[in-house]
Amino acid sequence: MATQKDFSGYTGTWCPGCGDWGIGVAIKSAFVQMGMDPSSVGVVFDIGCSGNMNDVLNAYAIHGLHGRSVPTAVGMKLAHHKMPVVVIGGDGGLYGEGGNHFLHASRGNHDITLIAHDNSVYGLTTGQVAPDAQKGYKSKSTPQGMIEVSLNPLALALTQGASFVAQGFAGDVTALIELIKKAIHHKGFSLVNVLQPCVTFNKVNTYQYYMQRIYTLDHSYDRTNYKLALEKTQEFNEEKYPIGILYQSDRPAYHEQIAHLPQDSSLRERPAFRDFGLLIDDFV
Amino acid sequence: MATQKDFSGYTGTWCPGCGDWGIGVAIKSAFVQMGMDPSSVGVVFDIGCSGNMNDVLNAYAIHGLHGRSVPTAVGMKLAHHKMPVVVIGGDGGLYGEGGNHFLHASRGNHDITLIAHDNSVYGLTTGQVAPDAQKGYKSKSTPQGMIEVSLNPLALALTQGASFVAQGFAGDVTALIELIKKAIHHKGFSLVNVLQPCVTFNKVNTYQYYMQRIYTLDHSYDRTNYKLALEKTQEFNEEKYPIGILYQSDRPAYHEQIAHLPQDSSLRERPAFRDFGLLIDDFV
Amino acid sequence: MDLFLWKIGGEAGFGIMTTGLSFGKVAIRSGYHVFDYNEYPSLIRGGHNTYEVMISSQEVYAQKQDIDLLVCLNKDTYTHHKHRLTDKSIVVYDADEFTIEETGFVKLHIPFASMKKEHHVMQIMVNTIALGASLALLSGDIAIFYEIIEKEFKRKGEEVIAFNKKLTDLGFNYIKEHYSEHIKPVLTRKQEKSKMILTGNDAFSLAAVVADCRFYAAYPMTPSSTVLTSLAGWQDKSKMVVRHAEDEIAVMNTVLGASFAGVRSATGTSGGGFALMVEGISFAGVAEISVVVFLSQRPGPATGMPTWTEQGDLLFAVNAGHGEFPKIVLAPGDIHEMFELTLKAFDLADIYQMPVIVMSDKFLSESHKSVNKEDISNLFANYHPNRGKLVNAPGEGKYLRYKITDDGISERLLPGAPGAFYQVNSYEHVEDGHTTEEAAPRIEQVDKRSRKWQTYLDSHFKAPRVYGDIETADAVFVSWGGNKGPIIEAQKMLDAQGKKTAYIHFTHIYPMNTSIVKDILSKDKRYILIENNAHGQFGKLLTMETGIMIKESLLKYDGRPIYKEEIVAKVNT
Amino acid sequence: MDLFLWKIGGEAGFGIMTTGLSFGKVAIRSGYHVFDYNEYPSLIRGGHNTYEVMISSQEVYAQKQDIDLLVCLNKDTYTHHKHRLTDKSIVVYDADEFTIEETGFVKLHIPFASMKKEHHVMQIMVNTIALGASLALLSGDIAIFYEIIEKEFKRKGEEVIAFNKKLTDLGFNYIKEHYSEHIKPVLTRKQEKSKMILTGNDAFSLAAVVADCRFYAAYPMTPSSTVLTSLAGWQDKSKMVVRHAEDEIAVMNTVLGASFAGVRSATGTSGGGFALMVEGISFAGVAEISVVVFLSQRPGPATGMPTWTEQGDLLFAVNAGHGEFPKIVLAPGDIHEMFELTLKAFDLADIYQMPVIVMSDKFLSESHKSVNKEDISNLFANYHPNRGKLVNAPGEGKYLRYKITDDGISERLLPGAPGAFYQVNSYEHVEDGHTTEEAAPRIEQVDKRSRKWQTYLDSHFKAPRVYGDIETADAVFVSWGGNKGPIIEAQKMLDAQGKKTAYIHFTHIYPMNTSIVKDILSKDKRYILIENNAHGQFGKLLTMETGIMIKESLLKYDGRPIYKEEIVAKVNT
Ligand SMILES: Cc1ncc(C[n+]2csc(CCOP(=O)(O)OP(=O)(O)O)c2C)c(N)n1
Ligand SMILES: Cc1ncc(C[n+]2csc(CCOP(=O)(O)OP(=O)(O)O)c2C)c(N)n1
Ligand code: SF4
Ligand code: SF4
Ligand SMILES: [Mg+2]
Ligand SMILES: [Mg+2]
Repeated sequence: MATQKDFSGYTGTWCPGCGDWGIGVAIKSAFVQMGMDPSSVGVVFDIGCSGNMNDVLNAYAIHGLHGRSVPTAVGMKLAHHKMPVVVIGGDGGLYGEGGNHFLHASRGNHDITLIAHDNSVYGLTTGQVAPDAQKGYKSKSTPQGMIEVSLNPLALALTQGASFVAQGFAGDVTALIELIKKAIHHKGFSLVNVLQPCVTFNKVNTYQYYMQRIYTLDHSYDRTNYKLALEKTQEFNEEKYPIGILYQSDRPAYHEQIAHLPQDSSLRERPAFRDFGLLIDDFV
Repeated sequence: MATQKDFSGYTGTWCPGCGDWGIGVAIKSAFVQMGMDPSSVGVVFDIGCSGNMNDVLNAYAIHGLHGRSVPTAVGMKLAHHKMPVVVIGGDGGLYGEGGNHFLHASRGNHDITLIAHDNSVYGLTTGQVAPDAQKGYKSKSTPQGMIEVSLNPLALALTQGASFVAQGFAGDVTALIELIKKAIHHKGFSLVNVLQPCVTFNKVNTYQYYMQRIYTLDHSYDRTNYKLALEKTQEFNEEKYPIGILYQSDRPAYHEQIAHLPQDSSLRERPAFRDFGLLIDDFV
Repeated sequence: MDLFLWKIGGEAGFGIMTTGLSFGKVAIRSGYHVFDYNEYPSLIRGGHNTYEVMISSQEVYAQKQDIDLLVCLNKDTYTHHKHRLTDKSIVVYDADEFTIEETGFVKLHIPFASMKKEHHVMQIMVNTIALGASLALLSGDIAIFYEIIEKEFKRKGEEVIAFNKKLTDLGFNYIKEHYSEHIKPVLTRKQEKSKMILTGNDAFSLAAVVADCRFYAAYPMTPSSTVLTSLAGWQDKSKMVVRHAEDEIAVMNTVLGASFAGVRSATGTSGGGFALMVEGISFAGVAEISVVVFLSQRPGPATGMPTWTEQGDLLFAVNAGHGEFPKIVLAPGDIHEMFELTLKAFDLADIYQMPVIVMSDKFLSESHKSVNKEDISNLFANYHPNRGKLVNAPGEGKYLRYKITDDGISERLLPGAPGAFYQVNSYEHVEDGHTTEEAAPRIEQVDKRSRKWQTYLDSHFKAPRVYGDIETADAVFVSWGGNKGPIIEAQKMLDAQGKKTAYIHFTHIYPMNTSIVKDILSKDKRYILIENNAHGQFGKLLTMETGIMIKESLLKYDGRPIYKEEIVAKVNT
Repeated sequence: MDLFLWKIGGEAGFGIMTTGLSFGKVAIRSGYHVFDYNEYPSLIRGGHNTYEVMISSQEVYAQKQDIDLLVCLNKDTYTHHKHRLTDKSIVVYDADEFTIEETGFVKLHIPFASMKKEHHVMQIMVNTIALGASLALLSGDIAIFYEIIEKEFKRKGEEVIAFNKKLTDLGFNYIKEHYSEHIKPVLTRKQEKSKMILTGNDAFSLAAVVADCRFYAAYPMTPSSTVLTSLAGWQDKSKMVVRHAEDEIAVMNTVLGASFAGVRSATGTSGGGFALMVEGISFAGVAEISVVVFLSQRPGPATGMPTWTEQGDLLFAVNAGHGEFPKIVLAPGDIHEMFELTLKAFDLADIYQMPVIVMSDKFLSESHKSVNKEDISNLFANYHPNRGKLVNAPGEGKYLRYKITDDGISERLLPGAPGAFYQVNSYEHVEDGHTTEEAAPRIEQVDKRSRKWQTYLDSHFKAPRVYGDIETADAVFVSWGGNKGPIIEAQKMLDAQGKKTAYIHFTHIYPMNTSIVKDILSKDKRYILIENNAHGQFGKLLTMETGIMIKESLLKYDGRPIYKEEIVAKVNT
């Protein structure tokens, strides 16, 4: 069986104390615990500090365009759905530049797992505001404070059809490992929004800040209850952050609904179509 | 005072019976009833059958790019906020191609009014599916039925911060006029999702279909109640379509929150800044 | 040479397109070659719609100016086209609806309106009456059209079939009864090899299936949309996965993801959608991901004239994407070339691991032409994908996705292969795919990618084909894309006038072997650049690559295709 | 000529940039000219960061190869740069941290680590010690640096100021005490005209404010991001509205909406973001909306090498957008030109109602240069926006937004003007802005738009400036953009070697007056094309426009700027 070491590429280049370190460990641990190895998993990295995990994590991977990791992952999945596909990206890329893809992939319930690094800033471009920051957040690009209200990724995914919506915290790796495992295991679009302190550029949403405001959804919470989940997604208006799976349903994944896709092999593996006469007939 | 005729350009080129005729009349009537004239209103037309209202409706107008009417309108508003700005577009352009803008403009609460022609298809490109069609909808581009679930525009706008969320029906022009007037009158981002039968390409969501499933939100409905509104947005899963204002709040519009924007004139009208010494000082 | 032009026109939204295509099908089934061209507005209703079909016993590549039989379903059809009538022309119209003052051609009244009323049919069915009349006038075999009706309405049942046949008869018999003296032997049934009739888009779509393209994503945009809808419609047979995505950016990146995972993938669009894909093309360039992009042009800029034709995106396509990376641009000139070059495009994308753009335009994308069915079947049967250096398992040593090689091409390992892993990277990278910012590997990788171009020029670039003999030619045409048809037809006309011409037809647009091209353009000849755009973009490209400037040109940019007569006139000035 | 190069290096994320800039400020305040260049990785932490500052009593445009004083805050700084040391070089380092084996230059140990420990300071403050030491070695006036500290830390209070001064003293005094024999009179205070020190991005930002640009929208992208953050930071003073939007597509269309509504508007980005804007550029082209786009290049393709430099987007920019429409591309070569051309860009956008692209690259965008403050103040004071044919009220008759005119430019009415209305249209349109698909108005409007180019060439195009005398030159450089600096400096070196050169410096990149350009490139001379890219894109553009191919070239594409010594070496081969 593969070990953490098998998944480990170069050493990360994140700032000391950055939440990305914890997320990196959680992802690798989840992979190992699920019995995967670098040859058996597909990963699409967005562009950002988060995406720089590309040098750290071994896999069949694409380090693609900023904001476009979701559609890239969708393509990867459809072509070869046997391989689990994980997206690793930031809130700027996934919710800002790539917001439209996030929204529509939720609708499609594509069987991919998003590990969204929610640090409220654009880390890699040195600290401009990200769309899920709090209203009034002051950054280089919003020195007078962000005018928009926060983008609510949990509500967005939920109301648009995602079948697995969860939230984790970079400061609690153990819980995060479990969440990631469940998300990957889930068949369908799974979002793990990870609250991730950016120690360099975000002086508001610190470890301290989250520690005081997160709470874990316990066993009494019914994650199949859509309405309840919808309410949960609204709590961040009061700066409360539920940790765990807010919602899960078992509606079929996109690829499972393509009638002509061989479910037991894959688009790539099926035999070639050569019965061209069937089509030529339309043109005589 | 201006009349309907002042607003009327060429004759529309819509199919006989198309819902766009009714919407066109409603928009013009609303403009007239609000005392506007073609010189006092800004309109951004998206590209689609809906956007082809450009030839029909006189105004200071932009017939822009497919899917980009919302950011275009945002720019128009910020530059000269004295003028009401209305976006006229289809569900393909506003929710598909332009989904990201829709989402983020909701967050910003930009003071623009969207009149979204919800016909579940791409009319102008002859009938491919639009993202708000019902799951399983068969179209030229989805002959086996759309796999995604419907995009829920009302929920999307609501959860992401829009301060005015409404739904109208192209078959009830009188009610639609009132809605549009209120939407334009509202300061902030206002969405009027108009259920619009496309008689040529959509054989499912017909006048008949809607007539049987719409109902009007009456006076007892509390449109300031966010939770209630959120519930209303979910009804379309049961093919129920509330007509009226689902939600309205008075949070300030984007331009009202720009401290250095003169509220009584506009960005365009304020005097030029010439005190360059203030800035040069940073560089010595 | 026998060339007959039939043209029908009416209000948009009333099935003119279907009628035109049915007419073409009758013609090929009767043993003739056809080429057609249609015009319609960017409106669902309210505009004007026309369809013209060239019929010939030889292969025919373009329409002509003179209309031989004009079927007017409304007055506009007559007004818009009367300048194209000659003393041999026949005009069919309903004199109860409008009058034609002019004389000098044959006017045949058919009471469409009263027939419509009498038989309680919708406007769209009048087309069928008109088609029946056309067939009668041209000695067509009504049985052939019956077959087409039967095929088309099979699902709708016997009654519908019978009714359509009846309408056909109505028109057919009206001519036989009233105008038998005007009947011409244009469609007299002949025994010929079976033909197919298809558009450029049809040919691209079919070839994509044959090339074993398994994933196609697109966002509708005229004039590329029918590729999406055809491929979507064939899914249950072809098993291709076809996805109409949320926007063109999603489309492009989804296609790249699928291609990375190992399936041949493609997309199609027009200029505006292509503009949204150029970032992805740059990504494909640096990450070395195979992808075929079908770019069907329409007049720009921006929304432009959506349903008309132009070749205005050439330099944009050639220079598409930020940064420097190799790509290949191909441009078929007719249906047969569309088949060949599409198949080749998929191979090239795999062999060179780069984006390959197949350019078309509305004229080529939506005009039908007949081709020999057996030729196409053979082409298909003999085609087997060449996937280049794609491997199933890693070799010895560490697998290096971007290994430096002499030909610039590295082995590409199918993701999922056990015992290995790698990343493709949009950042500059070292051989194993990891990001680098060092000078030396940067230079190495830029050079490696550039070498792929050289390899392509040595191995797969095809010099322009010359029609006619440059040495003896009075005028030498230089062009590309769908202009091929009108030029070939103009050459025939000029030949008949005793003027020798040659045509240098470019299909492998970019990159080009400059010495070959220089050579062919440096004779002491009257070269004439012909393009369906205002800037003479291909001419500019030729200058950029060779330094040669072609002085004479025929540029057309009103949204209409070039007519062969315009070329003849140009030569004769 | 006196040219001194000071260079500091250390781990990324530890304030090297701020330190370098402070050093430069001391130099200008001491009466010297400076030019600087910095390198940093596309990482927040973990990489290597360097900053080099040229000091001269004459105006200086580029760095040089030989390092005169190298301040090593870590070992990498030494290792990466030792090949650039000469026998006159001084290396400052902490011998307690690492040893330097090599000899042949002056090695000065300063115990940074123990000072850090003793004074309980963070790594970032060591820079201040090193700066103090540098000033001492170069006879700098410590009081000048005190002033800078006071200004910088005003908000943080007296204590912080005092502490920083103390750290400065620490380094300063250590040199005075231990190495007084190595002190050189490089920064001896002189009385000179006041100077400013700024980057290309600073110059663009300032000029945008001066040009009365009132709306700027952007999405962050290195190396253009500091334009966004500077303009955002100045908002409370300048009253500009600055918006960080959700993506570059929103950015572009928002800017166009604002421009339509009547305010001067601009955006800035790098290649990847620009790729997302090209559809909008096409829209601006057909709808005739004024817009200034600042494009600061970095090595591509795709994500490429985000923090390095290249000129790889030229042909992409020139051909950006589908369809055919006029645009103007300008490329400043230094800070002064950035001011001038940015001001001009806003005027041109308004006058010609089209997109104007101002090209930069990381080297120009992020390198500081000193300029004479009075010159700049005068430039600003004398500038008044020329908004072209913008009018407040409609004239007689129906207002026609796209009225056909001789110069191609139509009156542009401010939206909201009473008694009128109009639409701008992304479709082809007739004069009043309504959509058309007819041939005649299409041709008219295409021609009208093209005429704007001709008007520009006649009225505002500026021929390339020639530095030196082509007639007497042994070598003639042809280049554009930020290469100007190294070339000018190389000319000085070559001049000293007795080699006469000339430099043809292009700023008005596209479109170009071909006869002027042809003329200047057709002498019987040794022309050398110099570009910071692999494909020689500007050379290709010149060929495309004139047919002339420049045979010799110096192309660099490793992400680093061109050094003057490389140019000298090229000439001498
Ligand atoms: C099209 C495009 N626009 C902008 C950029 C520049 N860019 C790189 S990373 C980044 C933001 C990163 O923020 P986020 O996605 O939140 O990731 P984080 O660094 O915070 O993990 C941006 C704007 C780019 N690479 N491509
Ligand atoms: C970038 C781009 N992609 C595609 C198109 C083609 N296009 C024009 S209208 C349209 C869809 C129209 O659908 P919708 O927005 O729902 O408007 P409707 O016609 O239904 O009113 C499309 C895809 C385009 N013009 N630009
Ligand atoms: S900048 Fe922030 S997000 Fe990026 S590595 Fe540093 S701490 Fe982490
Ligand atoms: S196609 Fe549909 S939406 Fe378009 S005009 Fe016709 S009925 Fe209306
Ligand atoms: Mg982030
Ligand atoms: Mg629609």
